[in-house]
Amino acid sequence: MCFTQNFWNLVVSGLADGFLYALIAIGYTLVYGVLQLINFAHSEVFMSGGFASYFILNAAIGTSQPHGIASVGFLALGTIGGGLGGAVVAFLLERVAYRPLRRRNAPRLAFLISAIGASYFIYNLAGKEFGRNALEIPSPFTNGPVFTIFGATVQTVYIVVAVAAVIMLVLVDRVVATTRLGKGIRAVAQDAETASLMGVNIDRVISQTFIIGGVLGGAAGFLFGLPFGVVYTMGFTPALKAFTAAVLGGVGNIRGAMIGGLILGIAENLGVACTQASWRDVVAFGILVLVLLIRPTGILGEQLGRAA
Amino acid sequence: MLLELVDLEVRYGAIPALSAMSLEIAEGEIVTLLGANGAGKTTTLRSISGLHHPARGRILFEGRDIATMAPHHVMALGISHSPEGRRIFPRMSVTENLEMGAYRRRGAIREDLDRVFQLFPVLGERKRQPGGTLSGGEQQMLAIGRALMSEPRLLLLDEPSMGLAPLIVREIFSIIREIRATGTTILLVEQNATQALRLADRGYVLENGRIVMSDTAGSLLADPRVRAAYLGESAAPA
Amino acid sequence: MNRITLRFVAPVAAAAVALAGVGSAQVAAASNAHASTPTYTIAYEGPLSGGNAQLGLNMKFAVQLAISQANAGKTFGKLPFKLKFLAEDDQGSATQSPAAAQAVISNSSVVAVVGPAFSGATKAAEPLYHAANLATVSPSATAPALATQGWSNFFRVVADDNAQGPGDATYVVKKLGVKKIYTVDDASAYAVGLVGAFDAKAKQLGATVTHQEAPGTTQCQAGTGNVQQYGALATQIKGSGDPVTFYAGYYCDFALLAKALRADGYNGQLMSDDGSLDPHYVSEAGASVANGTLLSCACTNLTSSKVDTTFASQFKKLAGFPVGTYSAEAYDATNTIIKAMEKIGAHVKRSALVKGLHKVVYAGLTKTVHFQPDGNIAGSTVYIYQVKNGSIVELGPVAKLVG
Amino acid sequence: MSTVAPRVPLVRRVWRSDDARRGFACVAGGLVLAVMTGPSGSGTAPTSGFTGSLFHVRVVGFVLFGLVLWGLITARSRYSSQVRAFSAKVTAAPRRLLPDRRVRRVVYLAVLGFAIYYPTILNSFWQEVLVDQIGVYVLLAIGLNVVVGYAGLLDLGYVAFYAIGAYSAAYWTGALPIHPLFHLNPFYAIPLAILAAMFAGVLLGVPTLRLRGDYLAIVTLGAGEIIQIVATNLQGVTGGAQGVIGIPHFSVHLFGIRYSWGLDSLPYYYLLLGFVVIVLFAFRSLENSRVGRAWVAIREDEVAAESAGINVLKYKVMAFAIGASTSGFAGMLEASKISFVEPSDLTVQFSILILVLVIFGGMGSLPGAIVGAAVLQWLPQFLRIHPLFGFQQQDLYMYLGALLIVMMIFRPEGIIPSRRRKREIGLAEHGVGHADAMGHTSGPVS
Repeated sequence: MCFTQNFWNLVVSGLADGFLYALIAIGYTLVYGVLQLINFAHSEVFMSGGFASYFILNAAIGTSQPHGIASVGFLALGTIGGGLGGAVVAFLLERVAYRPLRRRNAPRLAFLISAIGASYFIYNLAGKEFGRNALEIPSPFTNGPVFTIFGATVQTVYIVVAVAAVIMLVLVDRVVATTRLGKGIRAVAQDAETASLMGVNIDRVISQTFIIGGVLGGAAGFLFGLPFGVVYTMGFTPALKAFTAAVLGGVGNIRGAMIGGLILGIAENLGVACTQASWRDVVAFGILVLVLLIRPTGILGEQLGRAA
Repeated sequence: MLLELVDLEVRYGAIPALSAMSLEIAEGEIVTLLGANGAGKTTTLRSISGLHHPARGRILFEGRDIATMAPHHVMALGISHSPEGRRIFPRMSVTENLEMGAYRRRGAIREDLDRVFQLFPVLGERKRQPGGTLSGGEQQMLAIGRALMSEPRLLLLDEPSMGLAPLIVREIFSIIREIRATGTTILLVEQNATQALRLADRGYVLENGRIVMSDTAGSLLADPRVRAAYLGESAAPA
Repeated sequence: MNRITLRFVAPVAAAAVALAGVGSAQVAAASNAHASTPTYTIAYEGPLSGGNAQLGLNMKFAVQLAISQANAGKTFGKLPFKLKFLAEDDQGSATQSPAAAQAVISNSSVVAVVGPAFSGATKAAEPLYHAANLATVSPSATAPALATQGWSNFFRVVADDNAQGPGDATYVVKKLGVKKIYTVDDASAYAVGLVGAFDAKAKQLGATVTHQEAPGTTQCQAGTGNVQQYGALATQIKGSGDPVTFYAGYYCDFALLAKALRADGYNGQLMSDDGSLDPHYVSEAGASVANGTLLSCACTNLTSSKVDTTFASQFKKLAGFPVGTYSAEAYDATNTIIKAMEKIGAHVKRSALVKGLHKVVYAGLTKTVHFQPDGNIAGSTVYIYQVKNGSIVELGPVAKLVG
Repeated sequence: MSTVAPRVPLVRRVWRSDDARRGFACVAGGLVLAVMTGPSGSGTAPTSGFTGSLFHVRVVGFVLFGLVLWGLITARSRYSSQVRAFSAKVTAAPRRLLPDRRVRRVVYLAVLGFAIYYPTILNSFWQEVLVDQIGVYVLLAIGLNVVVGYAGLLDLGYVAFYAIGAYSAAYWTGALPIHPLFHLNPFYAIPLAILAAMFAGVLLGVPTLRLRGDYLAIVTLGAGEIIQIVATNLQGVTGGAQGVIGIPHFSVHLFGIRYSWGLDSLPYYYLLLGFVVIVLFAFRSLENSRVGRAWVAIREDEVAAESAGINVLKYKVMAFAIGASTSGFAGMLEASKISFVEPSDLTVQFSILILVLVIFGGMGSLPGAIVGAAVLQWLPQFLRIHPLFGFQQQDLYMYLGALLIVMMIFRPEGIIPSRRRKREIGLAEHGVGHADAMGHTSGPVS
C-alpha cells in the first residue's frame, strides 16, 4: 500500500486532526439534536474561538516563552479563552439568526439560509476587523518531537490536542448523560413540546446547547490555531470535515461524533498518502457522499445522548 | 375557583379552534371534557398549559391570568399536563422519565419516585428500561406518573385510555380515582365518555370549539342527547 | 389577478432606478479640459479592493508617485506634456477585468496602462487592450502564456515564471550541490508554472525531484483556508529525507509548512520564491523556524536592500504604508512608459507608444528595462535572499553566486 | 412546595415588553451597522476598527437611525390598519389599470424596449458590466430560482454546473489540453454544453435528492468544492490553475447568415437578453404546467405528494437539471466572451452569491430573480465608483451575509415575492405544510 512506509506517522497526525474534528462535530450534533437543523455557521464559532484565544494569549504572554507549569497554565487559558469566544458567538448566533425564525415557526429552508448568511457575515466581519492575514498565536510551549511510537514522531502539540480534547469530550459526555442540563437537552431533543410541559425552558436549553457546542468548537479553534495561526477563513474547511464526521458517526449522536471525527482524521491522512495532498478535501467529501448514500444515519445511528 | 377559562378564543392561522369557551374547575374536583375528534378538547388543554396562546379571552389559575405564559412557567404554578399520545421520552429510562417530571424541583425527589412506583408497581420493575420499549399501557402509566412527579395542584389528562386494552383502561381509571383521593384536581379529556362521566364530578360537552352543554356528571350520563352522541358505541365496555 | 401584474411593475421601477444610477456614472467620466501643453493619462489596472487589494495598492501608489515626480520634472527634466493618473479596480479577477479595461480604453486621453496586475485578469482583458492598440506594461503578471498570444501591446517588467524557476534550480543544484529535492506548489497559477520550470531545470542538471501539490489559502488572502493539511505533508517530506524542500507559493502557506516541517524534526534546507519574499513570512513562521530559509525573486527587494531609499521614503509619504511587493516594479514600469513617451515628443499616440516601448531602454530601480519582441523583459536576473537573525538579507544574483 | 409563581422584577418586566426589546434590537442593529461601515482594523490593532466606528461622532447617526427605525416599526405595528389602508390607496391606480391584458402587454413591451435601447447609450464600461456582472447573473439567478424557488431545494454547488459549461466551451473549441474528435465554434457547442451541465445535474441529483434537504445542501457544497479542486489539479485535462486561454468568441455561419461576436460586449448582451426572454417564457409556462403543480405539491407536503402518485424524485431531479443547464449556459457564454476560464473564480462564494440574489429578489418569483440579481449586482459597482458609508468591495460578502439574515427575519419572501410562495410561508408558519422540499424532520419525535 501507498502508506505502509509512513503508516504510524500518518495515524498519529490523523488522530490529532481527528480529535479536532470530534470537538467541532459535537457542536453540530448537539444543535442538530435540539433543533433538527445543521448549524451552518458553526464554522465561525470555531473561527471566533481561535481569534479569542489569540487575543487573550497575546495579552498574557506577548513574545515571552513560558516554561514548565506556566505553559500548562497558558494552555488552559488559551483553551478557556477560545471556549469563551466560541460560546459568546454561538449564543449570539442563536439569538439573532435562529430564534426569531423559531418563534415564527419558519420553514427549514429559511433556517439554512439564515445560517449561511450568519456564517458569511461573521467571518467577513472578522476579516475586516482583524485583518486578512494569518496571525500567529503566541506559543505557550516549544513544539518539537517528544517521543516516537511505532516509529511515528509524536509532537508536543499532538499531546496537547489529545489531552485537551479527551478532557472536554469526556466532560461533555458526562454532562449530557448525568446533569439536569443534560437531561433537559436530551428531553428537548427527543420531544421538545413534552419537555416544555415538564417545565423545561426550551429557549434556555437551546441557548445552553449552543453554548456547550460553542465552548467545544471555540476550544477547537484554539487548538487548531496553535500550530497554524488563525485567519478569518479558517473555519470553512475544518467545519465541513467535522460535519462529515458528525454524519459519519450519526448526526445527533455525541459518541458517534467522536468516533466519526477520529475515523475521518485517520482516513484522510492515509488517503493523502495515496494521492497528492491537493486531493485531501476530495477524500473527505468522497467519504461524506458515500456515507450519505450508503448509510445516511451514520455508524452509530442518529440519536442524542443515549446515556450509557 | 382553581381554574377559570373566560371567553377563550384560539386560532390556527385563520381557522378558529375554540371560540367563546368558558369553563371552571373548583379545587378537588374531577371535571371531564367530552366531544368528538376535532371538537377542541386537546386544544383546550394545550391552551391551559401554554402550548397555544389564545387570541382572546383569559385563563385564570387561582385568579391569575396565565393565558400568555410560557409552558414552563405555567408548569411552575402547579399545573401538570399528561399529553395526548403519552409522549414518553423514548430513549430515556423509566427513572429518567420520572425525573423529568420533577425537572423544576430542586432537592430530594426520592419519596415522590417511591410514591409513583407504589402507584404503578410495574414501573418499579422496569426502572432502567428505555421508555420507548414499554408497552402502551405501561407508557400511559409512566406518563401519568411523570405528571405526578411535579406535585401538581391541577392535573390535565389527555385521553389516558386511548388505544389501550379494556383491562388496562380499567386499571388506569382506578388509579386516577386514587390520585383524586390525594386531593389533586383533575381535568380529564376522554373519548371514553361513559368511563369518564362515571369518574367525574362534572362534565362539559364541546362541539366545533364551543361548549354546548355543561352539567354534573350524573345528569350528563342520563341526558339522551349525550347518550346518543357520545355513549352510543361505547356504552358498555366489556 | 391584479397582484400578478403588480409583480411586474415593481421590477420595472426598480430596474429604472438602477439604470438611472448607471447613467449618472457616465457623466463623471467625460471631463477632460484642454490645456496649452497636451495632457496624457497613464492608467493603472489592478486590484484595489477585494481579497488582493494590498498587492494592488503596493503598485498603485508607485505608479502615482512616478507620475507626480515626472510632472515635477524630477525624473526626466522638463517634459513636453503633462501626465495624469487613472486607477481602475479589477479585484484581480478575470471576470471583473474586461469592464475595468473598457473603462480605461474609453478614456481617450489614456496612452498606456501599468498592469493588469494579475495573470488571469490580464488574460481576460488583454484582447480588449490589443484591439485598442493600447500598450500595457505589467509589473507583476508572470504567467508565461501571456507572451505567446501575439499581443504586440503586451509588456512586463518582471521575469516570467520560466525565468525564476530555472534560476532557483541552478542555485540549489550547483551552489548547494544537492541532488535530491522535494518541491511543493500551492496550486496557484503562478506557483504551478514556477515549479514546473524549476523541476525541469533541476532534472536537467541531474537532480531527482519529488513533487507534491498542496492547495494554499490563495495568495494569503481570500478563499477558503485549508491550513491543517501540512501535518501530513511534513510527515511525507521528512520521510523522503530530501535535504532541500522548495516551496512555490506564498508566504502564509510557506510559513505553515515550515513550522510543520520543523515540528516534525525535519532539518533540511527550506527555500521558496518571491511569493514568500515578505517580512510576514518571518513573523508568521517565527524567527527560529524562518532563520536560514532561502528565498528568491527576479527582483531586488527594497525593504532589505540598498537600492534607492529615497523611493522607499517618498512612497511611504504618499501611500501611508511602506513599499511592498511589486512597488518598485510598478514604479519602473511607469517610468519606462514615460521614457518612451519622452522619446516620441509632445504628440503621443497609443500606436506610436506601443512601437516606442518595443525600442525603449530604461535603467530602473530593479533592473535595466529592455523588452524582447514578445513583451518579456530581456536578460532578467534572479536574486537569492536568506533569512538571517529574523530579517531577510540579499545574497546576490544567481549568476554571481554560482560563479 | 417549591412551585412559587415567578415574581418578575421591574428590569425584567421592561425587558420582556416587546417595545423595549424591539428598541434594544434596533439600537444594537444601528451599532452593528456602524461597525460594519466603519474603518477596518488589523491583526496588530484588533480593536481599532471597533473604536474607530463606535467612539466617533458618526455613531450618533447610527444610534439615531436605530431609534428612528424603532419608531417606524412601533408605529407600523400600532397603526397597521392605517398603514395598510394608505398603501392600498397608493397602489390603487396601478391595481385598477394592470389587470387589463392590453395594459400589461404594453408594459412588457415597454420594459423590453427599454432593455433593448438603454444599453446603447451607456459607455463601454457599463456595457461590459451589464454583461459580465449583471446579465450573466440574472440568467444564473433565474436558473437557480427553479431549484430553490420552485422545487424548494437548497443547492450550494451551483458553481459546479457553471464550471462544466465553461470547460465544455473550452473543450469543444479545442482550447483544453485534451482535444475533442472535432472542433466546434462555441456557438454550436451551446447545446452540448447545456446537455453536459444537465447530465451532471442528473448525475449529482439522482443519488443526493433522495436525501434530506440539509444533507443535499452539504453534498452540493462539497460537489462545488470538488469541481474547483479537480479543475485546479487535473493539469493535463483542464490546464490546471493557470486556466484555459484562447476560447474563441461565438460566431454563426448558417443559412447565409454570418455573424461573429467579438470584443464588443453589446452583441453578447443581446444574445443574453434573447436567451433570458426565452427562458422566462419557458419557466413561466413550466410554473403553470403539471410540472409546476407537482413542484408546489412537493414543497407543501412531500409525503402527501408522494402518496398522491407524484414521482417526487423525478420532479426534484428535473428542477435540479433545469437549473444546472441554465448555469451551464451562463458559464459557457462568459467563458467564450472573455476567452478565458480559471479555477480560482469557481468558488463556493460564487454559488452563495447567486443564492443571495434569488433570496433577495424573492424565491419562486421570476421578476424577483431578475430584479434581485440586477440590483444587487449593480449596487457594488455603483458603490465602488460612489462609495457611500465607507463601502469597501472586500466587505461585500459581509453585507450580503447580513442581508440574508435580515431577509429571513423580516421578509423571507423577498422584495418581489411570488404570491403563492408568500402564502405558503405564511401557512407553514401556522403549522400547515412545509414551504420547502427539505423533507420531514427525521427527528425522534414519535
